[in-house]
Amino acid sequence: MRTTITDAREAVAAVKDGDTVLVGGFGMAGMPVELIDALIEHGAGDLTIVSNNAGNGDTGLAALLAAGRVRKMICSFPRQTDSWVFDGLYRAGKIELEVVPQGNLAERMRAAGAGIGAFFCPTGAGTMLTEGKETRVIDGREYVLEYPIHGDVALIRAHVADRLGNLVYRKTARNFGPVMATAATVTVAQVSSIVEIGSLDPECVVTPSIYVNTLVEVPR
Amino acid sequence: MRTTITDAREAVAAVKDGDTVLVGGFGMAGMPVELIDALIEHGAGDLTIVSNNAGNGDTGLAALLAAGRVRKMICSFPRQTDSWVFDGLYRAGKIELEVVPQGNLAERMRAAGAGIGAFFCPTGAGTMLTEGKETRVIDGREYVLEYPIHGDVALIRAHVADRLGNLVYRKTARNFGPVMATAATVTVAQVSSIVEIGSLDPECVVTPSIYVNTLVEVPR
Amino acid sequence: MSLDKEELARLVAGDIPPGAYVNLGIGQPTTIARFLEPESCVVLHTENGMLGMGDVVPADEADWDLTNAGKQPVTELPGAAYFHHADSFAMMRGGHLDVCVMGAFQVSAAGDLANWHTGAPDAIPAVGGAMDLAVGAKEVWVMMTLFTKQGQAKLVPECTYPLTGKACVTRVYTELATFHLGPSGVQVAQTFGITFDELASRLDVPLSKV
Amino acid sequence: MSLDKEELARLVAGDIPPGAYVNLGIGQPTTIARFLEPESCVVLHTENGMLGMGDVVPADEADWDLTNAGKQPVTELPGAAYFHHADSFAMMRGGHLDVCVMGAFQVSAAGDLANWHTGAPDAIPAVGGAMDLAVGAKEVWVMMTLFTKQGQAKLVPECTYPLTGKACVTRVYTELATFHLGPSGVQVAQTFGITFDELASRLDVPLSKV
Repeated sequence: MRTTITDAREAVAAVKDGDTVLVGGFGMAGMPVELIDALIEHGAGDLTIVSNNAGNGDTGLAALLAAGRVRKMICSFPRQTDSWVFDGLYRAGKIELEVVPQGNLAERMRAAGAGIGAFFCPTGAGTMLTEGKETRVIDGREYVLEYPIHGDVALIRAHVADRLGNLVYRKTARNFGPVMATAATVTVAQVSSIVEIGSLDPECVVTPSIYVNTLVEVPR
Repeated sequence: MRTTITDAREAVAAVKDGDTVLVGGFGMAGMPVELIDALIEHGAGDLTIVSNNAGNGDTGLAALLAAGRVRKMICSFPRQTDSWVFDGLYRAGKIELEVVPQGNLAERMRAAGAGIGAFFCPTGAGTMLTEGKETRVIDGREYVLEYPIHGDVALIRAHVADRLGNLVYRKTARNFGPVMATAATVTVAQVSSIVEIGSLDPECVVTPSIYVNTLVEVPR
Repeated sequence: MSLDKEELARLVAGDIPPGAYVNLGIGQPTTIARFLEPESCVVLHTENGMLGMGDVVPADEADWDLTNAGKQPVTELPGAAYFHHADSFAMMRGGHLDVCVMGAFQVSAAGDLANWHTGAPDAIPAVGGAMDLAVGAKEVWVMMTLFTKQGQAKLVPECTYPLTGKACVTRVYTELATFHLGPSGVQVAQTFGITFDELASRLDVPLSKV
Repeated sequence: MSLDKEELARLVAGDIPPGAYVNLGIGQPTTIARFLEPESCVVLHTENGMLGMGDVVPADEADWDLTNAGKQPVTELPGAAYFHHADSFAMMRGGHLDVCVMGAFQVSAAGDLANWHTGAPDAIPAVGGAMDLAVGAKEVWVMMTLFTKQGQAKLVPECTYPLTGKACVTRVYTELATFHLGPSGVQVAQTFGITFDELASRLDVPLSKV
């Protein structure tokens, strides 16, 4: 359905208490900082956050964690030199953590967006991260059955959108954005600029408008 | 490893008797006609061909079939108004046919390229095309377990390549090319032109050079 | 009066919500595109890898790198996007299309769809993207004649032809009536030149009014 | 003389085949890039979505939309390509990378790799892309010191740290020796300032010469 163009505050109103929220970015590249700030202000809590990292410094995702809004983190790499907010909550037993290999994190969201019910993946076979999961040997190789990760809302950052909702990204800031856009019921994209329909090259659109519900322009 | 630039004849020498060959194109859009012609001349036989259709008219894939080189077709839509070559072989019992829903054809090749061992897919559940396959109900929905389709060689057509092997496509001629390129041991791409490294926009490359072994320039 | 093909296509077009992402099947459903108002901002998907597909064009204006799922030459509209087959079918299977409209041999009261194979022993099976659309789109609408040329109903208690998908059809548009399928069974939404009772007498399926 | 870090990085760089597609892990393996000859046409992959990655640049030249897997700012080389995370890890998992080089806590004689978790009960687990690389790349090379600061061997009969991947490592590069792992067991390819016998006496793993 038609993509809405609005401000960050209105855009994140789609998030409800208890939701699973997919948050784009790899470190700061592609991190939708202004959307996260709006989410903090919005006040929704008891959230499950799916993101590669678990917050850096005291802003963005770290601030959301510090505000006590997050019940569980699903991520590949929570521990960083500047992840003191997460570290503190985790050691205090105030947050749940599911560590997922980075590629499985991406592929499980891809599965959610692509209507795949589950998939056999070799990553992590025989390691403690897949303990208790169903395994199967296929053609002599061990695979682990992995399930989709759906989001209620995805908050991502892209580079340019057209008014229809088509997105292009910039360099490695692309990272999780295109996958998360497919995996959530509602996708909110923060972009540096919104251009007229017809301004983007159809050969170069990375996220087609069908995946984007809401656009928020945040000039950079 | 480094991409080779050569002619069609030398490029298809990678195909051996008994190989599985992935052939790009949806109808004529994206069909690597000159590579198929070279394959006919090359003479490899007992082939399994994976392609959306089973040949049109008397040229291209139809000519390969007519030459008796194909043991089995794996495709989604063999029957067309101009598929008389395939029709004749099939009715004469001279060719095997595996009909695969179009999306499963694409996803099974994607799985091969992406290192996925198998996946649960809802398409075709409860129909005769999935009879005998393993099924599972996940979250109340019926899924069928589908396995990857690997190719020994992929023959695809793209629009422009750089000398490193990065590819861009043109409009709906993109179709199966990018997926097949990932799913074969050797990928041969026929392109309209080959440009210097650095001439393609890195944001718009569809098939990165890592997937392309051989380039053949066929101006159109 | 029963509807002619153009009236039926116009009716379906009018029921597609503004801004919807829609896949129109090969054959008669393709003609629906002609009756979509540009201001409705409906975006057409074609499973061979495109959103924002425009009209079918004559062969002398054709760009053969730009075709629809029926391999007819088409145009590209502003705001279009191209993608490969795995991404295109991920889009379908993942439930992102609002509506798809397909033809059918049979639709059952439970919404089972049969539209890919007559079951004839000498028929060469060919399915294309029909099964992917059947499981994928949020709404699967069927556009068909209500009876075969031999007078047999195509809205049936159970499909006798091989299935394309189970319990997937939500609406059936025919020249004589439109039907909504769902938890309340088969409901007649509109009739054209036939009464509800007459319709009920000619179909072997329990009907109710919407 | 044992090798210093720079000599070791240079050694690994020299062993990478021309034209190879390579992922260099976070930390010490990243430094290998500096010793790759441009005419070797080695193409670097970074799992956050890029092929054709160039050098690490100082913060004052940084484009923070262009970083490596260690989140350091880097450059883009001619012939680069960007892709999203699912495509990037499909590329890794699907066996398309020729070589990846990673650091390690331990490598077992069977090629098991432990490099993500010390197993300490209070450690916060964080794996990133290590497990995906371990199962994905055609060749997994490890670059590490052969002994811990406490003098314990890191090439071991069985890993005691939690595994990253099983039977995946094919080569181990250390300051004292390089090893090839495979069906013939652990073979010593080169030694640096240590004899084969001395090496064998300090490791609890059966060794042979290449």
